[in-house]
Amino acid sequence: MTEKKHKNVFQKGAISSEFIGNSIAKHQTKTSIGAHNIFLGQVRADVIDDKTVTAIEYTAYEDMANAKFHEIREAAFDKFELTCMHIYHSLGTVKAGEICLFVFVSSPRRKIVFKALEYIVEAIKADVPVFGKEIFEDESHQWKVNS
Amino acid sequence: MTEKKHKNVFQKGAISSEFIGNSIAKHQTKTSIGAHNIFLGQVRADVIDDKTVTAIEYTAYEDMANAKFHEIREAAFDKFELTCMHIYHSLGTVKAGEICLFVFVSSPRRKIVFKALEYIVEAIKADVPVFGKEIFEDESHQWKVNS
Amino acid sequence: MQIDIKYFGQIAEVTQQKEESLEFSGTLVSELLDILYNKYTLLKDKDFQVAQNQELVSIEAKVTGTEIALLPPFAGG
Amino acid sequence: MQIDIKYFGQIAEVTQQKEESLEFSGTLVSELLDILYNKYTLLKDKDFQVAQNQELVSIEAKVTGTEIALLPPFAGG
Repeated sequence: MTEKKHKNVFQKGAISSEFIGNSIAKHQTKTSIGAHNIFLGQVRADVIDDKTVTAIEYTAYEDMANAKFHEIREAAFDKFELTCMHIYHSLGTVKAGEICLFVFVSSPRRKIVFKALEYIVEAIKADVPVFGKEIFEDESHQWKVNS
Repeated sequence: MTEKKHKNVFQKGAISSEFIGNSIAKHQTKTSIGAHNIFLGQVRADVIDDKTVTAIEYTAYEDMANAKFHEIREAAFDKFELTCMHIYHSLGTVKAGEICLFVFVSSPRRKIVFKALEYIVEAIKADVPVFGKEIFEDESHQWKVNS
Repeated sequence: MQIDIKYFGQIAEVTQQKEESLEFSGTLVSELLDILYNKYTLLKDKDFQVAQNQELVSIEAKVTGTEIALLPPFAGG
Repeated sequence: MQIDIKYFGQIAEVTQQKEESLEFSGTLVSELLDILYNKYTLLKDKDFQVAQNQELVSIEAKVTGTEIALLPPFAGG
């Protein structure tokens, strides 16, 4: 059995705009940074067969997911000249309009942050065992699949 | 003489992390959005000939710059399926570590926001008449040039 | 050997539990899956990948006795 | 005709003013620049583009009497 040894990327519930603002503020002492790039995943109120998604309930294979996040982080630091990188993902219920994924990369130079952020977000979508149950108004549900 | 008719993109001084956080919060009612991408330009404390940059003083040909920002915005909405787009740029003094450019794009789908954001930031760097005076500790200065 | 199996998302809906321990005398992941298909008839209709010791494995992999997980399609972000 | 000229950044450092009006009897932007090079000898060493009526123009463009601006390299963001 693998010990849980990686940084925990998961937060209970939605990621607040205050949390994101604070995270940005903390980087103002890092004066070698010239460019930040931030990705935010927000829960969409998709309409499927006349029913509207009101929330997504996230679960994950947490140990494996944190290990994958760690691998993605290491690979990104290897590939790109990044000053720092932060990843947060929600677990539990996130309502439509709320934020469930926050990826934040910083570098001296802008061209690097664009490449790095896209790389990281695509890797998260493809490789991290997180599962999403889309809850409709009538409390029925369907399972989300990344495209 | 062209009338000043475009939205004013400029803010006096640095763009605060609270402002950015509030801007994110305002999008939580827009539940067709699935992905946000944010670029932040931060003033670097570059060391040039043993002197450290402590701030950049921004000036602009404001009317032309706002017209160019408007053109960039229109072109980006034409090219990419965006739900919204916001651009803010500092004028006046922005200290090292503070934020001078905030570009925020949102779309139902993530692949679009990556392309759109890079397009917009590169266009801003290339086409908008903004000028930056890098101030050193000893109050000497040099003029910044985008690369 | 004793195998710990974890179920997630829509797979856990089918198995109606999040984990269980099974006594397993076979060799391959595919053999373990046959046991599970037998036990949970709806499982055959579901799309999932198998992770062993937190790494994705093919159904031709050997069961090593560490943790096995059945993972439905990922939906992070 | 009367031409309003705006100077920015390091160009305004050379001209020591941000704008001025000049009486101009020529035709082309290049002729206007010759007057300015004569007036501000350091201007020749500087890198800049010319905007007329808020659009970049070549030095072969005709002066139309609207606003002219001398723009040093852009440094936005």
